[in-house]
Amino acid sequence: MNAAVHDNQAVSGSTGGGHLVQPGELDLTHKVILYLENISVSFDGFRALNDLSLTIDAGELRAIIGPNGAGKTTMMDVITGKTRPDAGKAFFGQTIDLTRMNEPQIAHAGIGRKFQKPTVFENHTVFENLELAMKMNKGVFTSLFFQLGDEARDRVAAVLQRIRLTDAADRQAGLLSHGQKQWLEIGMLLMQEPKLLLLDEPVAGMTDEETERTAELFVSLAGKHSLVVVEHDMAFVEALGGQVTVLHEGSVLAEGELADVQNDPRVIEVYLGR
Amino acid sequence: ADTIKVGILHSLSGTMAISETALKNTALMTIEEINAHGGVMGKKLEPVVVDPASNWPLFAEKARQLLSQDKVAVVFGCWTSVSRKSVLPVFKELNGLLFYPVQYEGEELEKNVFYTGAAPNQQAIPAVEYLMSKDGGSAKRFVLLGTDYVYPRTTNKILRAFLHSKGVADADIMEEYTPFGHSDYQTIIAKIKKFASEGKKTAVVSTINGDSNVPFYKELGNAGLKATEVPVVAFSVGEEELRGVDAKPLVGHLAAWNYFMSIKNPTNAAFIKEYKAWAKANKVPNADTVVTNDPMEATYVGIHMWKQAVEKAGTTDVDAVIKAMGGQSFKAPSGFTLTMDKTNHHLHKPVLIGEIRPDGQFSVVWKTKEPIRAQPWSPYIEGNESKQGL
Amino acid sequence: MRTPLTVRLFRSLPRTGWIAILVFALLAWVGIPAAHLLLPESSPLFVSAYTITLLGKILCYAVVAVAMDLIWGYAGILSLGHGLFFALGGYAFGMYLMREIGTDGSYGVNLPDFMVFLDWKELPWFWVGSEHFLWALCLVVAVPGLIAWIFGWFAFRSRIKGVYFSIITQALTYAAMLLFFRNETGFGGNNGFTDFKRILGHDITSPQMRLVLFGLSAALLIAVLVLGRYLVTSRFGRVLAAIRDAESRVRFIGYEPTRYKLAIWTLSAVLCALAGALYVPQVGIINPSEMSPANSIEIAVWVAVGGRGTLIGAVIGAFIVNLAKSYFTVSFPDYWLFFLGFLFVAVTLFMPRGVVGLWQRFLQREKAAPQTEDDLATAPTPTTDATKGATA
Amino acid sequence: MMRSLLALALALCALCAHAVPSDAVFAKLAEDDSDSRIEAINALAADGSEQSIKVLDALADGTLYVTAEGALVILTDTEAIDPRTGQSVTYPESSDQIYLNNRLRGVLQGALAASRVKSPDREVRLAAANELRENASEDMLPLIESALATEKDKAVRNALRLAAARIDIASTDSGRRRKAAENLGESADASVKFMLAGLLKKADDGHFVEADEAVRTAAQDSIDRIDRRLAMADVANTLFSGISLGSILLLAALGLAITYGVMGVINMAHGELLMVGAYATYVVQGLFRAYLPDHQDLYVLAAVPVAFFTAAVVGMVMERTVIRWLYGRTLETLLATWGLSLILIQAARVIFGPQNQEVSNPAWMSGGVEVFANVILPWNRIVIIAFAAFVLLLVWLMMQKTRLGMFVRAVTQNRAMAGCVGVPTARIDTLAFGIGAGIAGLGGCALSQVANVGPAMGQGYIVDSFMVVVLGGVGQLAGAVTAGLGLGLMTKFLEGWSGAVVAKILVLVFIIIFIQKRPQGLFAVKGRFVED
Amino acid sequence: MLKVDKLNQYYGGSHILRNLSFEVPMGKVTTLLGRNGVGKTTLLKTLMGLVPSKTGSITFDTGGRAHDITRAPSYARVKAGIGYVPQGREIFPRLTVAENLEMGLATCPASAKLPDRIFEMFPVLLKMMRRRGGDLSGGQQQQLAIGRALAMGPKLLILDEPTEGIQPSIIKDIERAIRTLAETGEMAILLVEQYYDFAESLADHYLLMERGEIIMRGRGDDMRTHGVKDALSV
Ligand SMILES: Nc1ncnc2c1ncn2[C@@H]1O[C@H](COP(=O)(O)OP(=O)(O)OP(=O)(O)O)[C@@H](O)[C@H]1O
Ligand SMILES: Nc1ncnc2c1ncn2[C@@H]1O[C@H](COP(=O)(O)OP(=O)(O)OP(=O)(O)O)[C@@H](O)[C@H]1O
Ligand SMILES: NC(N)=O
Ligand SMILES: [Mg+2]
Ligand SMILES: [Mg+2]
Repeated sequence: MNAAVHDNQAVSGSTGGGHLVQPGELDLTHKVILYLENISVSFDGFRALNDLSLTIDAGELRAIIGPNGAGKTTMMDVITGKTRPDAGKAFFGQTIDLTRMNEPQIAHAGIGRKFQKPTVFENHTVFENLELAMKMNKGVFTSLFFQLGDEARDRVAAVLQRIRLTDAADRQAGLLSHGQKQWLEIGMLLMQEPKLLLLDEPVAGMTDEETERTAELFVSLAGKHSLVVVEHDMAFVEALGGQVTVLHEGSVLAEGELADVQNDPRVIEVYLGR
Repeated sequence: ADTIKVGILHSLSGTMAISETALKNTALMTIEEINAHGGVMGKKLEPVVVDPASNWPLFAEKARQLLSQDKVAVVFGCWTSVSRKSVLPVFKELNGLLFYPVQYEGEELEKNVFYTGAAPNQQAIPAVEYLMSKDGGSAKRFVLLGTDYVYPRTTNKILRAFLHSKGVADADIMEEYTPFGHSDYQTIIAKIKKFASEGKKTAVVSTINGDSNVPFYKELGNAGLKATEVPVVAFSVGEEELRGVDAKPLVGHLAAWNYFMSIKNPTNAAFIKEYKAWAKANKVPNADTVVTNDPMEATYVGIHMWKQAVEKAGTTDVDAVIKAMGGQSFKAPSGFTLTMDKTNHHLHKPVLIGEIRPDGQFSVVWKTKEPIRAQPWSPYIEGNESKQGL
Repeated sequence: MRTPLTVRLFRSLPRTGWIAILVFALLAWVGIPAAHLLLPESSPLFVSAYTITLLGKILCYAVVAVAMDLIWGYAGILSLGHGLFFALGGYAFGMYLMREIGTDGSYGVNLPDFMVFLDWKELPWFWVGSEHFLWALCLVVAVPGLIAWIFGWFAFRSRIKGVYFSIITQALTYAAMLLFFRNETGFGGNNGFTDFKRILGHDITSPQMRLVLFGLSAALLIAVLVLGRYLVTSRFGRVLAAIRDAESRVRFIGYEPTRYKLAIWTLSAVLCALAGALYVPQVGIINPSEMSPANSIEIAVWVAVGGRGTLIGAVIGAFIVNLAKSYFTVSFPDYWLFFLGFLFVAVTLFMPRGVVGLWQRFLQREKAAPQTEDDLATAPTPTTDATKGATA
Repeated sequence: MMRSLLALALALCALCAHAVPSDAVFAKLAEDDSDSRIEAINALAADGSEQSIKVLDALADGTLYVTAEGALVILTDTEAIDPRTGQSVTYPESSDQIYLNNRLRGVLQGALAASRVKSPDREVRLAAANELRENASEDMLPLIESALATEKDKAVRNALRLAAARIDIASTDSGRRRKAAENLGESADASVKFMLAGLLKKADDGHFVEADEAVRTAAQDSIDRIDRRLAMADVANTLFSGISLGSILLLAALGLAITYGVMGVINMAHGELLMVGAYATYVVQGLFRAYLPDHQDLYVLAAVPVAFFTAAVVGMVMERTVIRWLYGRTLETLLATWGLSLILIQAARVIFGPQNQEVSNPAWMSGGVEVFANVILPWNRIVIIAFAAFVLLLVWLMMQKTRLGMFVRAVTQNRAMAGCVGVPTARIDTLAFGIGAGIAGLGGCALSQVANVGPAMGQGYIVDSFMVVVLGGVGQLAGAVTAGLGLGLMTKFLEGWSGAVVAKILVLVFIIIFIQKRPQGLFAVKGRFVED
Repeated sequence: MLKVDKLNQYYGGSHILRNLSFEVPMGKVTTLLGRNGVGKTTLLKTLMGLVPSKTGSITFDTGGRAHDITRAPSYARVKAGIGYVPQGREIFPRLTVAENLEMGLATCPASAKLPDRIFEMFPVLLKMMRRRGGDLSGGQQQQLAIGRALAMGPKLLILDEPTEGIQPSIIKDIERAIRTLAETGEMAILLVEQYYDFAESLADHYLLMERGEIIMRGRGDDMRTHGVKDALSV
């Protein structure tokens, strides 16, 4: 918590000096990839996020847990530009002010997201879903003249392998089962090669074995990428092994190793239950 | 062939079907009548009915089809000026023959067309003259109210020039247009009321066409603008249009035409009787209440004159018939013998002004003694000076 | 290793497609002219001027239908105002045609007739240059293109979607119609433009000119089909389809839907305008009723009848509906609306994906192929949200 | 006394040569010439006898005829009466009605008004006084003053005072003129204002037309008062017509607010459902005329439920046969309902013919009520505004206060799941569509009272209806209400300023711009589910 | 009690459910397990009449009267007493929470009240009665979906992965609640679940699916010994 406050000051310093905050190169000089500072969001008077402050280090794998309605998804909405905060700052690296950018710009800057309810392009094939997500220039002209090269094909194939949908590559995504869609969405995220991955309940509807594999996958991605994972599956959170943040009523209730958090009476009270 | 094909080009669907369907019926009736009397030069007429659906480009397409596919000898059709303008090039290109039965704005004279409706000087101008007369209420101020298209615009332009020539100042003329199908006349009526209260005796000249007339007259009736205070004279409201309105509140308002159903003479009685019988026999909806009106009479006259011209020419060849048309005359249901002008393809027509009666008919309050010659090129429009001989 | 664009353009159509186009081109550019000019009128194969203008007109409609399919079928944008762009193209070219009349009008002055009797003494500024063919062509493309672009830019930027978009396009064309109806606007009011005489000095009613216009319409249709096919098979087309199905999701993977929509929207408008420009000299009149909301709705109807999202379906739909209309209005002038109405109802009920869908289903039956999705409960999208309205 | 005063007043009339109607007067009346007839009318009025007034009444009612022989006769359906004697005579073989033209009608009305200004019936007196207020001639002044002396009713007195003032303003007595100028300030008539303004003008010689300063001040004062009243009337009129137009837009749109707004069916045949309602009204009117001619004025009341059920049945049949198969395929419904609309239009054309049909306002919906000077609110519009409120209440109750409403909303939002909580979706759909169609039918019934009833009438409302529903925000009843009234008022205020065509264009442009600001309509549903 | 006999189901040409036969007895929890895409949801949809069954029969027997519901429309099945919690929540997004719950009473007379049980289980719903269903968080929606199915007091409760997205403490509540519901003996429960521990602890009977077939079945207590967990993770 203290570290967060310290870093936040650094951010205010850089913006206070009239720093140009345009989408640009990600600046990781302070080894912090995401700063959220005093974010508040309310809907018709209901405070979904309440002065939320949070920082994620570059390469970190962070689990976020918290009761239903704590504001986890809303937080992701704020980071990805879907929801504008009523107050507070959200920075990507040192310089990129997320509150001033729209969704495509944020995606372009390097933040990818998997939604709580799997959302894929239902009328496209699995292959096309992955291809569309692929990291590249996403302007109109590029798309007009784009040709799928062998390299790109290989990349898609590799991801298909990883999400175990190689056989379903030519099926319409809308025809997949719930769990398969979850995988496909993770696959799309991988194709995007974002620097920061936001994963909202990625293992919901997966079998225990798949949950384990997913955890392995995320752990392997950490370091090169930064990940923020929201989950209610404690076994999974444990397998991730990273720091855990507990949200409650729109702000941070506790933070630390899973074991500590799990023993925090407040967390047990509002979240884990007896 | 042992029949002569005759094209009928009237909208049977779309906004103009309201007015044009009756013209199709009249044409069919007239053709039946002619056939019953032995046809034309011993041949029966064979009507070819098409529906251009109130769609102006479709008029052109259908005209081309009638002329080039069906090879009709003549076409009776069109109501709005724009539909006529749309088919004109086709008739010129294929040298066809069109009989146009509706009152219009003039400013046109085509070799391939015969105009059996009124030109402005056969309807609009006499009507305004009447309004200015003592019996018409000695109107001094005028509201020119119309649907926003060429016929009302041009007519009003002519009327304005005419009023100027009678010493009416621009300040005493108010010109207003509403879109086709306009259905809310509250504002306009309020404006008219205001304009009328600002001074001298006011009259309204309405060139509202089509559907809008019903809401206009309903509003007029309810807003308490009485005919004795502000009379309205209309050029596109006839018996057919009044079938859609409760005429009681409109009593005293006027219309100018060249024919009214209420005219009493044997020719007209026969005409009405024939049409009613035809409507019944052909199961026209509401056959018991059908009415006749001016464009129907014009259609009837046109077909008969064409028949006479063909018989005179001895052929249906277009050029020969055109030549034979000049000077044809026919005893029309209006009670007058109408003559086709030798040069300008327009009929000499009487002008009648009628007041609306509670039963939706008109009682004639004024009429010309004689049919008068059409001036398709109005002398009140600049640049037409050279065309007055036509 | 990049394949040249021409090759890719070529590859975007399957072989049967190219064969069909070839047959069509031969018919349009050789067969019909020959049948019109060389055969005697009595021959059963003779093609009359009437038929040529009718087909030429429908070819133009087909182009409009394809343009509509591009935005509606592939990008999910239902425009109820495409008649506007068609009409604007027509008006732009019509201005040129009016000027070509020269002093042959009723008043023998170098001003269009309607200006003379409305007392206009000189051409309004926006008519300047309209006597030049090339400038007219520029206007044909630029005016509708620009209007579409500006309108689209505002609308897409504000994230107006679905039926909201449809309705404002309808408002747009309706407003334009009223504007053009006004005589003060300077485009001939309700009558519009008619009584054309010449194009580039050549008689507009000559058989040769008629065939040239017909041939150009056919060429435009072919070009639009090939281009459309390329677009929808490209990545651009896939992104559009993704936007259609889940616009907000597309944003999160880094695409800017606004630009994509704007591009296809503007293109579609320009294609309509070109069709309009070819339509006017063939039917001989352009007036504001082309901008009436009902006309624009009908364009959507053609596409739906043929089958949405297939391009060729749009062409087929335009032909079926318009030929049916031409036939019924003559053969059953009193009842043709019944036939047309029943046709539309029947198509939706029995051919859920239009005529092309029926054909596809037929092919699939042959192969006993598996997937049919017309069963509501198994359709991939689980919920139907009223707000998605027109683009659902 | 009264009789003699009246006779005296009218005797002053220059045209009145005879005090007793002679045969010559009747002969003049029979002549086909306006001037002679006017002479005769004036003579009869001057005579003022009961019999003379009867003749004038007959003339006004159109029951006065000229026989082939040129004799006058008053004809009823069964009886022929000699106007000179009031005795029955033999019913003539043939006769021509004496038609009035507007000039004759004006004279006749003035004459009759003078004879009625002392009628015991207050309504008759008021009408006569109002008539005099506009048409009184100088010679009627004594009559008006005598009437004023005995008149108790305030409204009648006011009208008479104005009538007198209009004459007095030309009096030679400056006191009378001043009093008249003051009294005229009560008027709301612009023509009075012009009359007064005449007093303030300077003649060519630089002198005021009105020499007396006090009269001029009074005139100026009165002009100001009239102006204020006129301005107020102007605003009131515009406001009313805006609300009236809004209520009509709303009525036209409410059915669509259900079928489209709530159920999501892009119902292009909505206009035709309005048409069905309007034709139903027409048919009911016809039945009343044929079978209940004594209760004709009540036909509208009977038409309301008939219009509702007819349209509802048509709607339900549409739903069962066509729309039912298209749920979830919104766009196909566009095509199919477009087809249905063509079929319905043609059906109307075949059954009723292509012309418009006459639907008349019942007597209690005809004419208007003068709420204050120069503001006449037509009854039919007032009734329609009230009716719109009534229908709105109906729809609101149905959607918000019944389970049916909730079920309909649930079915549209998630048809499969609605079935899985036990909603008989098919039945709900039919019912809801039927109700929506029925509401459209009510709209049609109302429209028949102000607009055309014809096969294509629906086409004129479909675009506006969609605009109202969409501008308000699909599925938002309150939005539709606001949008309807807003568009109505806006149109009317703009129309007064720019004319109908430009106003309509401006309104459309406004809609386009407005949607930019509110891409989901006026009453947009906010929430996270909207985007998905 | 529900009895399914030789049920077959296809999506287009692909055979999704193959000859399934099983029973869901009253007063017992039957859990259905299987990996992603084996056809669990399809089976439940078939039971609810969302996809018409091609061959086979489904009978539903509520204390005496046996209905053959193989061809019955969804709402008739609900009326017969089946409650359904679908996968993916399927909340009515624009209805308020209160209205969503009332929808659960669609087959009951208009005067019927919501059972208090719902709010005891999911207190958050009580707080959010006026909020629109679509605005709730994922887990809240899931709770709402369960509450909605319970509202009418079904004879058979079908749950498709009901714990998805729900916080651990509430999962525990749900577990307890299901237990009690079954134990009163008035309800049969068919539970599809990926969360093995949850499934195991609740199961009186289990069914294991693989590619559209039931490959293993038995008593809940035997799941461990039968190696169900391993079978799920091949
Ligand atoms: N548009 C909205 N209107 C009203 N309330 C909202 C809206 N969006 C979110 N909320 C409320 O905000 C709170 C936070 O929701 P959020 O989805 O962020 O929770 P969460 O932590 O992701 O929960 P879960 O674990 O259930 O997914 C919830 O109580 C939700 O009901
Ligand atoms: N509408 C459809 N058309 C064709 N195939 C479908 C359709 N819906 C689902 N499928 C396929 O049917 C199979 C079974 O799907 P189902 O949803 O029943 O799986 P599931 O067992 O519930 O999986 P999960 O645990 O992931 O929810 C899957 O392979 C899926 O891809
Ligand atoms: N010529 C007419 N009435 O348009
Ligand atoms: Mg969440
Ligand atoms: Mg499933």
